[in-house]
Amino acid sequence: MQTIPEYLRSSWKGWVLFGVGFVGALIVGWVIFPTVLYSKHPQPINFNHALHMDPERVSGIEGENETERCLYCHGFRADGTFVGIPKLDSCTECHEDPSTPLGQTPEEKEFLEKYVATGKEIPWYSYYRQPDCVYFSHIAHVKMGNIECKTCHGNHGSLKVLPAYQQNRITGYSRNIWGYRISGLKKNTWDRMKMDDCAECHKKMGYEHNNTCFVCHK
Amino acid sequence: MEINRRDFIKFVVGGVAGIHVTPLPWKLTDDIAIWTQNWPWVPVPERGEFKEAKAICTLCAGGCGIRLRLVEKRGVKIEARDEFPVNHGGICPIGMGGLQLMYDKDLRFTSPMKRGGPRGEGIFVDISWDEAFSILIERLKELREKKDPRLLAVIDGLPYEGTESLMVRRFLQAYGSNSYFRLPDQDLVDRTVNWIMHGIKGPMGFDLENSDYILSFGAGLLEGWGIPGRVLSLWGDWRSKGEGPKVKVVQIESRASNTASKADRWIAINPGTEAALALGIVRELLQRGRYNVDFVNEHTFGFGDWVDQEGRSHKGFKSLVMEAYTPEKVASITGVDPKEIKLIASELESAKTPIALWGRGKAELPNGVYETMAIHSINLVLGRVQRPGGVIISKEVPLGDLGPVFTDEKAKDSLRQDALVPAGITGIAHVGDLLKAILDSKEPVVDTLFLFQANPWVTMPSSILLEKALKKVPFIVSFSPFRDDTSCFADLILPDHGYLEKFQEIVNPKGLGYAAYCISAPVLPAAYQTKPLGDTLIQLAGKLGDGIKESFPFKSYEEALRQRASVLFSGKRGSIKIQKEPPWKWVETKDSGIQGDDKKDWEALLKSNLWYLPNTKESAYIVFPTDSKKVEFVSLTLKRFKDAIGAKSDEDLMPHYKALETEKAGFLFLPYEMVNWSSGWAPSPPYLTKTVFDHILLKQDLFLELNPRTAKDLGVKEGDLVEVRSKLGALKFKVHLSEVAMPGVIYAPLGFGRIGYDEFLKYKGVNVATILTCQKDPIAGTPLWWGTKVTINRI
Amino acid sequence: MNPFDAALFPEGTKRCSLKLFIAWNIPWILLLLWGLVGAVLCLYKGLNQTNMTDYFAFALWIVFDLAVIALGAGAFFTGFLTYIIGKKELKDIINAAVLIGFICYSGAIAMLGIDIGQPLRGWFIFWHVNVHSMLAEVSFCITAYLGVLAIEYLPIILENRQIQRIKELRLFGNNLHEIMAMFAATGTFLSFFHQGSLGGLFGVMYARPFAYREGFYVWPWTFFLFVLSAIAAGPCFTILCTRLAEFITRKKLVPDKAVQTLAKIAAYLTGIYVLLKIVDTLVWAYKLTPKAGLTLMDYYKEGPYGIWLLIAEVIIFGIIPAIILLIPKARQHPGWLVVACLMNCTGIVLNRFVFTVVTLAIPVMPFGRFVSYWPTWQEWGIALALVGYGFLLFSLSYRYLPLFPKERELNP
Amino acid sequence: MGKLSEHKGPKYGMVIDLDKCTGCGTCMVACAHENNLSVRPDESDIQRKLTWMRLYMVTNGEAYPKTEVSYFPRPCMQCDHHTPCVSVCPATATDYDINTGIVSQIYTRCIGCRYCMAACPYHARVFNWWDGYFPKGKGLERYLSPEVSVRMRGVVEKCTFCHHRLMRAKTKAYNEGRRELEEDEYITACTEACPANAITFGDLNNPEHKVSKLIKSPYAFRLLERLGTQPKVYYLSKKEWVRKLGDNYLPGEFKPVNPPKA
Repeated sequence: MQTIPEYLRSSWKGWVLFGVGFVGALIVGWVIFPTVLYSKHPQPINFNHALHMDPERVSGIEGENETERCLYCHGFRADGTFVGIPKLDSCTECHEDPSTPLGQTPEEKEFLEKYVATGKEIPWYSYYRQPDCVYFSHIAHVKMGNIECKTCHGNHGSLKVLPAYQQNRITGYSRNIWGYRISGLKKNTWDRMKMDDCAECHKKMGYEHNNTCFVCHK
Repeated sequence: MEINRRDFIKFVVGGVAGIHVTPLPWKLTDDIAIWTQNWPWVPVPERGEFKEAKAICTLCAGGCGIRLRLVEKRGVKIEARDEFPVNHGGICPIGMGGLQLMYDKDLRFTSPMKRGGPRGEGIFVDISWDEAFSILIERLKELREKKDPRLLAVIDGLPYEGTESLMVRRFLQAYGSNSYFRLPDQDLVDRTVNWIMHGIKGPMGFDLENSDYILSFGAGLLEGWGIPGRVLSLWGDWRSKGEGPKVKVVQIESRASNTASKADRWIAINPGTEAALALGIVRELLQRGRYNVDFVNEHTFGFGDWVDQEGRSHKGFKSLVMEAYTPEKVASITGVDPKEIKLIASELESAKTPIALWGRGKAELPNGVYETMAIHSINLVLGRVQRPGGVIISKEVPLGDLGPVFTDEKAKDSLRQDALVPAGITGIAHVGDLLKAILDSKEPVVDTLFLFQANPWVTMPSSILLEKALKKVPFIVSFSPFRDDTSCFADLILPDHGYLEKFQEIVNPKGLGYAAYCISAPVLPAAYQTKPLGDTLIQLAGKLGDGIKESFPFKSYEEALRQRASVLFSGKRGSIKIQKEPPWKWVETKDSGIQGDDKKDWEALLKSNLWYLPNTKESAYIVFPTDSKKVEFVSLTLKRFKDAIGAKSDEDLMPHYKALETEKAGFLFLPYEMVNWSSGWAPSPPYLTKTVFDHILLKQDLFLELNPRTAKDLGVKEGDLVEVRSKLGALKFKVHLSEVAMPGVIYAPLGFGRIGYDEFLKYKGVNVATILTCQKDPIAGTPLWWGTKVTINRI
Repeated sequence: MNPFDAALFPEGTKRCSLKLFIAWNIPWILLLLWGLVGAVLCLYKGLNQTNMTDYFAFALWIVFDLAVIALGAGAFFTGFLTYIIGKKELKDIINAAVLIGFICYSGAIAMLGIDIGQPLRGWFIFWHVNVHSMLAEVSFCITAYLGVLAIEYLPIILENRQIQRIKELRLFGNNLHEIMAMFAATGTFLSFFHQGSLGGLFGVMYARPFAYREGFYVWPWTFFLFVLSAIAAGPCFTILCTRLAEFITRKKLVPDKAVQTLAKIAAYLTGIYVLLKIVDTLVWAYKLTPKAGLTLMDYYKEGPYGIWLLIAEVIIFGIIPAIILLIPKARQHPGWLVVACLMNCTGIVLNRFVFTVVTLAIPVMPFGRFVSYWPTWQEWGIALALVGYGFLLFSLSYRYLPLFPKERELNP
Repeated sequence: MGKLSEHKGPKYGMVIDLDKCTGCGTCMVACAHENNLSVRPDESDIQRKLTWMRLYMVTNGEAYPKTEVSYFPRPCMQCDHHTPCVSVCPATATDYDINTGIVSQIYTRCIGCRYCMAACPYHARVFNWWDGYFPKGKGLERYLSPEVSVRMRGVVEKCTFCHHRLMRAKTKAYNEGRRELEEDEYITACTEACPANAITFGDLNNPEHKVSKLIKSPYAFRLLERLGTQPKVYYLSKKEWVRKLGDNYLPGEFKPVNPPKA
């Protein structure tokens, strides 16, 4: 004859310990893990996107809309390739002009002394750098697809202060690729930059044929 | 409360359960996979702006036009330039791989160096430029003051008419030495023939762009002959179905080379008997009376029998040919069916613009002078000189010189004396003569030896003697940018820039059908601590002082180049602008593009990278500056030197065939060359190792190519290891059986068995050139190398 | 006196001394170590440690994989017969069959893990699966089936005398027994498919005329031939193993009835298989091959692989064992039974070898040429480690677990 | 996928004139350079030679002096129908690109099972038995192009018809506001490099393109055509013996274009 096996009517103590282990694991996985996984690097100097994007305060950076103003510095070359983070000379282009004051704040001083003076390029950390196996054509999306910068880059253009760059210690990826939620869940289109996010958008926009491998891989 | 084992297990179970509802295990799995996709030891090419730069390629004396694709300052790809007339879109595998030669550190001398190990091992230690200069200056000063300046000798492999070569010769002269040696190549033989037959001291060209019938006596058109980029692209045009007049190629060669196989017809011939066949063909043409009578009568001397000043009558070319080269006789010498001779003759008749070509393989190992004359005599009897599609004999490039050479007293004294190693009648001594002198004479003939782009270890037959000879030279200085084989014997290295890092220049690209001057400015920043050769020489002269310093008044190599170019501009001839009308159209260029402003013109020249002067109908017939003012079948120039060349009969003044004396026993051993493997001074780019078939090179073994029938007689099978022994030495090969090889003759490729460069080339196979025995050409003094007999033993 | 570890032995069984047992296992442990060294080298330095090439993309390891998976088929098939068909007598051999299966599959999967160039990405097969790929089908089924085998093997472990002491585990084990039929069914389903898709693996390579076969729906005929050959050879292999165990332990472990039932079924299956294989070969030789512009002999003109391969596979190691097994007198004779099983298994291994190596060795391009291949010591080590692993695990299980339920009554 | 199957794009193909091909190997070097191929100190072993474009030397089998040599340059055939390699890849690391007809290979997805290599009768696929050969400080990484990612060990690679050059051309076109490409705007590195212009590249779906015209020639053929792989690489040769080497034939099956007059 069979009764309920004893090991099922276990003592409360057992269950408490089980719970302790369970909760402990949750804390490790959800709280400690993400902080350990990423290393933080402050940018060499600060750059105030908000300021430069504001036509009221900065003249010279023309553009009907935000995207066009972004393109003023982050534009395309003659062969259609994307400039990415602009070189020093595109900063000095404007800032050599004395009428554009520069050098009041300590940061601006540093910029002038450390980089402009020596002509040394600023070693920026790129938040949105995809791995080498990825081919991404900005011009296809921005010019031909009329997609706004913020669709993928969010509010980057309105930041006063550049956040610290977070790098995955294992993969070397920027945290922006996986997104800041460790769960990988996203609310906005710009929360994550994994392959699935590209594919999802292609599909939504009716470009499913652009989900073949070679469209985005090299 | 105490915790027993069972409770602990519960705790662990809880933990395990819990961790699985966190991202940890899943993200880790993903990240580890991503790690394998971005392994830190796998290089990630730097991104940046793509740029393009135009230049020429001087890895050989071809001067092909190339486009360089750059990422910021980094060269990432070389392409051929379609609009560049020299190579019209063609490029060879070596030129295509050129970037590897720039960046592969172990192929380059990355800074001045001095020997750090035994000679020939190629072990060097870095030194500063100052130290390098002071070592050299000290030595040269002492040699000049205390000893005999003539003990400074130069082996010059630089293009003969180039500014660098001029500077080298000027340096030597100002220093007071006449010990100047060149590497024997076809160009030298052509210049000799051009001189003794046409009275012109200059290179010969072939207007292939206009030829409709090409009779090639072993010229490796697809093995790298002439300017590979040019010839290969021409080959494509010749094979284009439909478009343009059909061009026929007939290849005369003992081996079924690429050229032979891809030609319209291949005529197998006994090696070394090309001259006999050529004269046999001439005879056939004469017999039919289907030769260019007007040209022969008006513009040639010695065709018919002739009478000299003393009134003694002499046999002319015609009777020589008619008597000595009957089809039967020729057939017995060459092994070519008389029917073939007749066929070729009729094809030559019917062709509008036929041409006969010479220069075996890449023409790095030259033909004999008489042989070249014999083949050229086909062109002569057909009047194919200075004619569209024919042989071009005058291609003068009106560049300026470098101004007067200041020879101070010291120099004058020593230059008054004879050269320690006498040159032949051409006035140019060869590296072979030098080596012989070093090995034979008791007196020292050289104290300090300069090497300029010279790698006789692979480009000279019998180079096994090189090692012995070089070891007897007290001090060797190499100016090579590459760790070439011969430079491994050097004591001091003053490395030149890589070709794309400096001003490059080619005067009269190899065998081009019109006068041309290719030049380009640096397109890459110097990758290592090197210096352009020109500047090195200028600084060297400056530090030596005296007349030498005065002979080099230039601030830089560029200035010297501009000085020469300015004369070119002032001539107002030719064009520094690439016109729609290609240069081989035999029409005057309308607009030369020269504005008469040196600075502007210089920039324009560096933009187009080319000056050229098309041939014109006017330039078709010229008065030939020979004694007879005609093209000489019987060379009166040779007559003047007949004692020096040991000419006994009239025949010795005329094109004729003479078999090489070789040992009766043994197999004839012939090297062959490959377009995808460098057998010259420049190394083969590592990528080329991908193009080499494993029946040519496998691991460290080079393959000996022999016909199955030959193998049967020898009792060897595919893959057997054999020793090939000539009277100079022995080499080990693996055996490859192939119907490509003529029965009774064995073949092996040149350019392997390098002792220099890096792991991509070093010790791969053996250097065939080392054991090639050779005799000396009576006229040019160049080696006659195709009579090497060897024995083969299985091991 | 009893060995020192006697407390762990199954109830009332005799085992050799611990010393002897350890001595017996040393060679297997050495094989394992050899394999381990090879594995570490391959994982750390990459597959350049092997002699595989672009021409021999599949080689020794894949042959071993295919072979052991085929031979391991005894597990699911015996399970199927026992629990689904209800051949009760097979209960006496099912444990051994399961263990053999477990050994074969776990070994094969471990080896595959080293065989792929990027083991750490292995899971892409599951995450980014291409459903059209036979290899994907194989991977899914064998991993899943390994799980099943583990579950089938678990209760046997739990039956260890000491573990039985722990109430929870004992009861857990018993409950598992109750639902074994369900797992047997799952296992059968999974196995059927991956045994088949292993054949499909080659049958679908339509650009390799030597391997290509037409088929039924998405499955080429090799799919079904592989299933059939596997269930024909699997039982034979199980028989061989038990016989070997009996020979080594000098005990009778399995009642003849069980063995004979298996042998009989194997006999018919082998017969059918050989027949179909012959048909398949004829269709292949006279229909498919000419269509590719080749004659049968073109396949065998280069390298060491001659027509003898076909003869050996189909006639010597196909027809002959089938006949022996089909003759009741013969298969009841212990000697002949072993010979027949041995030949049968050899035939299957040969078949898998031919499909793997010969397929790749034969150049398809008219100007392609035959190239030869011989494994490195690393490859041999990893392959042979599988054998060592098998012997080790079998020996341990035999010593400490009631692998053979009837052992006691057969050896009073 | 329904939408996808209707998607009409170009189908890029190649025609190689074997009578023009001189066997010089420039295409192989150009390909290696363009696509960041690794080169090891010893690449003489054909079985592990890392090359996307492979040159095969063939002879007519006649005895001297009737011997004749010719060459087969062999890129990836970019098979069109039920591509042998694509269908077998378990991890979807290679797929048939409906936009171009090019068979892709994604190195970061490839797990290195080499099933695709077994399935390909052309040996067009090569495996990275080693990590790329770029020793520290040797400088070999300095000429690498950022347009093609460098492969790690343990993955399969193959010719991609220089797909990055298509992207290069498109990017340029986009900048000029165009979506359509001119015929010569996108050609492979080997096509551009071939000194004898033996290689022609273009869109087989576009009747205007040279390739579409050339493949109509009676001298055009494909490698192992009868296996049904439908390669998009065509060959041209007037030489019967060369064409005969393009496929396997039973005695009497091969039909010469101009049969020898009796």
